[in-house]
Amino acid sequence: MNPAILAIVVIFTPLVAFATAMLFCMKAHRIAQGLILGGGAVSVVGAFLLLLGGPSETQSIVWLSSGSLELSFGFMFDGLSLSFGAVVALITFLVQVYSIGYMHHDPAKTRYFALLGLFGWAMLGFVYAVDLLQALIFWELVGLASFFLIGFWYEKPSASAAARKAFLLTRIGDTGLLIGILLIINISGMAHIPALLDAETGLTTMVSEGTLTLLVLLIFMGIMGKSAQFPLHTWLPDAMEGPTPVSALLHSATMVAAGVFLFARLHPLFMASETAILVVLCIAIFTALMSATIAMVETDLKKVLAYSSIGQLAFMLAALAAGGLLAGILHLILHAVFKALLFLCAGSYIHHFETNDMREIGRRGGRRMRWTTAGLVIGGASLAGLPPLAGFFSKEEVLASLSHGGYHLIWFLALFAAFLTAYYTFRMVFFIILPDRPLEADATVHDSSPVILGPIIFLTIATVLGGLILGPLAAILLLDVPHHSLLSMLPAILCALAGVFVAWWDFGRSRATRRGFVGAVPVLHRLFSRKWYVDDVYQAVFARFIQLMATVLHRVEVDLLDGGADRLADVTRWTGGWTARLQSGWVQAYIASGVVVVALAGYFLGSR
Amino acid sequence: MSLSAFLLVSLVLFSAGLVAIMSRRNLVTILVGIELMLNAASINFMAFNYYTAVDPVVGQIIVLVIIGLAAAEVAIFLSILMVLYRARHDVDVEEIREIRG
Amino acid sequence: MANVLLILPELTIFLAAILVFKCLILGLSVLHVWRVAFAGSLLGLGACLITLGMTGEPFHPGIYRVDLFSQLMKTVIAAALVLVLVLSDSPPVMRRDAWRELPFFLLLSSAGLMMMTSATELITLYLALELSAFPVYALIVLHRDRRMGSEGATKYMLQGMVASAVTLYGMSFIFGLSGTTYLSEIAAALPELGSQPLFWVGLLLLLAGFLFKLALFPFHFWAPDTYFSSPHPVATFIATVSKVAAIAVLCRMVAVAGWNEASIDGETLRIVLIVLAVAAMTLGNLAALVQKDFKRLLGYSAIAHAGYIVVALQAFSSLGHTAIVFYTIGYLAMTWICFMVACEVGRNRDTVPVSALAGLWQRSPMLALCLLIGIFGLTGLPPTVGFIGKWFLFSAALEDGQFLLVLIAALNSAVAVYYYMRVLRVAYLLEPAKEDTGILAPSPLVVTGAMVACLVVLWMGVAPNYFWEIAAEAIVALGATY
Amino acid sequence: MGIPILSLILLCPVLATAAVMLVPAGRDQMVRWISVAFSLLALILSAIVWMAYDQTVGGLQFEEIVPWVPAVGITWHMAVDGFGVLLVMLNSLVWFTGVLTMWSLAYRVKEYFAFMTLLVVGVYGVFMTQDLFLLFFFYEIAVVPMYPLILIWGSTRKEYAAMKLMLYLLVGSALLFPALLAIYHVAGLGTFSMVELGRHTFGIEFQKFVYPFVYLGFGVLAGMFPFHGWSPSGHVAAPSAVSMLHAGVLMKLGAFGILVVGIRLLPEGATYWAPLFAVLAACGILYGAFVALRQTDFKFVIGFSSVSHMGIVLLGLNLGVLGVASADAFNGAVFQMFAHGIMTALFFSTVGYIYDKAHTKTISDFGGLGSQMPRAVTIFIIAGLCGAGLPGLASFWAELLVFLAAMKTYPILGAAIVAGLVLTAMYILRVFQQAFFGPRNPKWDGLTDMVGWELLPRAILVAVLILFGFFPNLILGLIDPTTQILMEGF
Repeated sequence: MNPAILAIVVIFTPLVAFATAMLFCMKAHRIAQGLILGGGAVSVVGAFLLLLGGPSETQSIVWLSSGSLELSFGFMFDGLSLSFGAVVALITFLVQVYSIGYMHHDPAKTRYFALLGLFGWAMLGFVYAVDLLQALIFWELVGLASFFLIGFWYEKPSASAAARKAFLLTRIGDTGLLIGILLIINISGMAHIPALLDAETGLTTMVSEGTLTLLVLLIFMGIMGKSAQFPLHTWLPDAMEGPTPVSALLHSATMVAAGVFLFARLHPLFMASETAILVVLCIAIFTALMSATIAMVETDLKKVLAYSSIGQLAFMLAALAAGGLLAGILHLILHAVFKALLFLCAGSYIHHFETNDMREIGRRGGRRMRWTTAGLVIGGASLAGLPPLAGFFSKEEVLASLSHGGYHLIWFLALFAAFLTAYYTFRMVFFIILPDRPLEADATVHDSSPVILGPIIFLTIATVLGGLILGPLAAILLLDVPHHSLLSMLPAILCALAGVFVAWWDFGRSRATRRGFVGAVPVLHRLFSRKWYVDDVYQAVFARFIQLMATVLHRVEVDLLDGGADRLADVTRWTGGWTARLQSGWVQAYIASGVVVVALAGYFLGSR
Repeated sequence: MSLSAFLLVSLVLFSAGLVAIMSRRNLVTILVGIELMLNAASINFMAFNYYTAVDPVVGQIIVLVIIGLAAAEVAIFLSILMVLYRARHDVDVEEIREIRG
Repeated sequence: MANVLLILPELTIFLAAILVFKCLILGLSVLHVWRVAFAGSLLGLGACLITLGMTGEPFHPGIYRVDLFSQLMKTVIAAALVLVLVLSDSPPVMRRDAWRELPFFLLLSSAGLMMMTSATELITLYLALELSAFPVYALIVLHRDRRMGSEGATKYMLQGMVASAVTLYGMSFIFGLSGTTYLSEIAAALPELGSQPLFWVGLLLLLAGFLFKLALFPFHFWAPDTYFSSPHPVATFIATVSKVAAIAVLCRMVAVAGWNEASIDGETLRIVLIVLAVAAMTLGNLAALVQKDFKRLLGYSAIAHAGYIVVALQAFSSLGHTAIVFYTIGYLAMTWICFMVACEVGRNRDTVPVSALAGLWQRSPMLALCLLIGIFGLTGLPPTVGFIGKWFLFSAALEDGQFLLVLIAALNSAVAVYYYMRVLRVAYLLEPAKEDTGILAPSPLVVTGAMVACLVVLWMGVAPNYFWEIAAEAIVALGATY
Repeated sequence: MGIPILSLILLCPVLATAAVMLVPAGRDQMVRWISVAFSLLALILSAIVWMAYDQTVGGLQFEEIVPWVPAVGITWHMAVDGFGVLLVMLNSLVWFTGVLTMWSLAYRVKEYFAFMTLLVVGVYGVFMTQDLFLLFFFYEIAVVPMYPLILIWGSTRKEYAAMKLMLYLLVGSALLFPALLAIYHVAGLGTFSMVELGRHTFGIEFQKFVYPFVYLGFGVLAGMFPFHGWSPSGHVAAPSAVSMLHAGVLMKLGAFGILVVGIRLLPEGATYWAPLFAVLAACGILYGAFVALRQTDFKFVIGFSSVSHMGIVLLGLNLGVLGVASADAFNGAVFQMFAHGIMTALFFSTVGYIYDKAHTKTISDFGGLGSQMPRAVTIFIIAGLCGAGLPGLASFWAELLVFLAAMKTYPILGAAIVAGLVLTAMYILRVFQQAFFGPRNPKWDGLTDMVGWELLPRAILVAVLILFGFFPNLILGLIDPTTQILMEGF
């Protein structure tokens, strides 16, 4: 089958499902659910068929032409698109299945499922996009779906605020992205990605390195917004206000990965600019450390996972920036799998206990939900980078690419971040499986329904076996599989183990204080629990600045422009009143004025 | 006497009429001022008639017409003044200032 | 006989006036007198139409000229007279004993006005001027409210007399310098006269009387006062019929100078006229902003319109004159509509404050719609003649490159929107006041007249070609005289 | 072309006005049906024109030329180019949906529809005519009915708003008026035909002198900063359908006038002044967005968003003149006229619905309205997202094209404007959050959501937004040939 037709099926089936559900099935929840799931299934099958078909020629048609602008619409079928597309379709479908159970009682189910369909369409459209503008369109639509899904429970003020924040912060990043794309179009006259990337005729041959740095950094702004990198990361933890399956799908596995995906997509451009690489590395590593430190003191289960997502995305970016394309993509894919797993597990707990506080979950017998807990532990171990789970392989690749790139300081910091990751991940695990007081015997804790557990089990298996995809992935990406000696893996393994051990020391053992070692340094603890004051700075500086501008300009509008116009009108009317008073009713004055004017005019006429 | 002398006289007369109109309070006096202005015009016509006109008859006719018109004018104005007086018992121009603004 | 035919319109109206006078003496009832007068005016209109294509000089050559221009203006005057008479069958706010006299005076004055449009000799012109003015003075004083009527009449007449005396004085200089009173001979002597300062002063004084009738600054003071204090039909007459004649005379005067290839340099006079026009527009519009009386407001608006007309007049061009003739016809209809509404609304009121219009949309949707059309016209909004007329008027000035003047005029029109729209606001938005909630039912004749007038306003606004062609031909005829 | 289809379109509202006036008092339902029938007819005719317009040739088509006042060179010259076709369609759409929006009006129905259709006459005329006089004539016709419409059927400070609108717009025409006359007289061709005037080359000094008058005169109606003061208050006060026509179509008249009179006839003057006006337009974009952020009234938010969005149109026009990326700029500007027209129409139609039910437009009075009026809220959100320039909706393309040109011409300015998009998103989201999201407010439990025919006009507009959001080439294919012709003038 022509891959383009298949791609159209993959991408647009969810859209059709979405539109049908929204327009005709608002009351018929089951039908809507079936539609979306059916669409999801079709996408999965199609995406895997595409993947099996292997890379093939890019296909595109001209969609819009106006003057200098020519936008093409089409699909790329390289390893990157194919592999990530399959992952997206798969996880989307799993989450949809999971949602059947999770959203069972929600009255607005149709809207929920329809939005998942919308998301699937947008995300898949983005993944296969061949044109930067096409990518941008779907990128924005992904953001839109995210906005609606975060704010799904719009009656909750915190949810709608979180949705707004997510939209705005990603929008700020997108501004940079849009400017970057517009500049690229203006410079090169095109936005066709393969053409831009071409080594002989592409963008790198057209501009100086300085310009290129500017361009890619502008694009990186968009990536920072979407992939929640410092300083645009603050929306992601708040986005946990959305339903948990949504967090699993959008805010850890797929949507936030779109930024990383874009980076990988434009990898050659980034590689052409030393400065850009350094900037990206610095931001990524700082983000990784910062998010890890915050996760160390966070007690909200989903927020811990959210910060870990931020950190892992930073890892991916760092790897990509250091030149490790394979490492970045591998981590992207495997992280999608195990982070989705973690979130689905978290959702399973939350669905059951109706709280996000992991201490509470542990106390109320979270570990008795055996399948879920098994998934959590395996996912956590993968996140911590313990061998032989998926996360181990990918993180190992990431670290290796850093050290291969010669960024030793960064490598060291990344190692530290990996240590912290292991630490806070197992802090979370120990909170749940080793609560600080004995469980009540009669607690009626049972595990979730099969429809919830199914995806969890599937993903658990995938997490365990994830490392195996390294070879095939490298093959499809046309890259070499690197070989690492055991010695070079040792630091990472030791770091992970150290993290787990310290976590056990602080939280797991029976005499643990459960405060963590950061608790010993109040300054740091406050810094971390206030999330490094980033939100406060935003509030104090940007929000206030914009409010101030708005207020000032509002005053300008009311007092100066409107007021000025009103005053002008008043003055005119006042002059009118004064003029009318000339009409004094005294006829002799009338005649006198006439005589004076005529005399003046006569003088003027006579004396010329 | 030259033409300019006549013109000067008429100008004086005309100005006197205007001054009367603008300064007197009694409407009847003001009417007299208007008559002065008309007469100034008549003098002009006659003077020009005498000194420069091609056909001397024209000026004379004009003056006769003016006299006639002036009479009619006076008649109407006085009758209006009658009404005014009946309504207000006054013909002081500075007092009738109700219509204004 | 041909001569008689040429002066048929004036003659008809004049005879009608005499007939009405006879009826008065016979003591016929109001209705009968009015019927005779109305029939006379209709006959006059017919006579005008008959003579519309004629050209000639019925009297001594050079005194009185009948051409398309004069006959067109006479037709307009006659039509306006008919319309005014429509409102005069039981004239509101006049003294009961004066009802019968109203038609007579109106006819008499109209005859004078008609003569003005044809007169080409100074004394004839002056006679016509006075003939048209005197009856009006007499009419104002017949107001129901003696106090107001006599005050208005006194002041109006006083100013009118001074203006006519000044005109006469100016005429004496023209006569003295040129040795003639015939416009045609003056025109011939213009190159020589143009070099004498006294001629220009004389011309200015001469124009005073007609600018007074037009209510141009600084001869404008009478307009608001007189509109306000006259009985409504009389105010209508002053605002419509007598304006036409004044405009006709001014056109003829300027035509004497010959436009386009002017035989003399009239630059200074133009400057004077421009200054006066700007002053009139600005002053009229500004003062109107604060007016509370509808008729008074229309008075100020008339001052502003005098300014607009002079904007075109000072261009001394055939385009300008055509525009003036065209606009005059429309202006007459628009003004009449507004005054008609004032008459109907003010049937029981001595004055017509704007607030009396409140609730007009309920009391009579027809009148409200008429008012809308009339006010839109005066404001200069399409699709009425006010818009296109102003376009032509100002176009004439711009043809001459007077960008700034046109800008000022246009801005003035924009300011005027304020008070015109306020009138509409009262008529269309407010609920009627308690004392006059009754339905207003104008007589069928008034309705017919209103429909005709509205039709003219809209027709000229949307398809001006026919009227424009006539006006252009009339101006060609006027220009051909000299 | 045998059938004078443009005149037929113009005749629709004329006949509708006349027919409505002749309906006996009290037969309101008949008035509504007459209005909807004629507007539907006009819509169909507009669609035919769109279909029949030969896009491969471009330029003026469907020409009708009848002498009108030959003595001064006024001609009944109707013809449309690609821009005209698009905008005529816009007007038809807004008229049709506007009539449906006002279906439930009960106060002085007859007069309302008469005035409204009169307004539509003016708008059609401006978009179709190729005669400078008729352009101004129709332009004023379009402006005039606004006064009674706002005055009688308006709300919030309606008298003030109506008068302000009238004065602003007529002062604008006062600037325009001498300029148009000067163009006519200076060309000395004795014709008002814009086609012929377009062939005449005006002196450079004259162009420089007269262009600002044209630009400012039309600019006032286009909501040009800083002379936009009439527009937000006018939007707020006007009844829904009038706001729809007003913001949706009427403001486009100004931009269209700048395009066909200013830019087409006075290209050098336009080039000379373009940098200044481009900067002003950019200021307007940001200014409108900032001020919208502080508004407490639904309609004021939309009003200032219109100022902001019309800034994009004006910016596009000025950038087009500057010639660095003319095609994109002009295409973007014209596209934005259409997209913004549909979008604001949708906004006002929906807000009008909410206002009719709740009798308040103050944002903070609501909260959680999404629970009671999901459909209305969804529609509003779609319009809002279109305003925020979201892809998949029509205005994305328009803004993209203008931004592209801006980045090319003035990179810094362009970047600032693109950044301004964040502000747009901020004020839109603020409305969503304050009015639609949040806890269900029991005060509004009694409100009913849109049903059936109430949904129809809004659904049509939404469909249009989405259609052109995904298939922008439908519009660009229509207007691009005209843009190419326009650019030959530079």
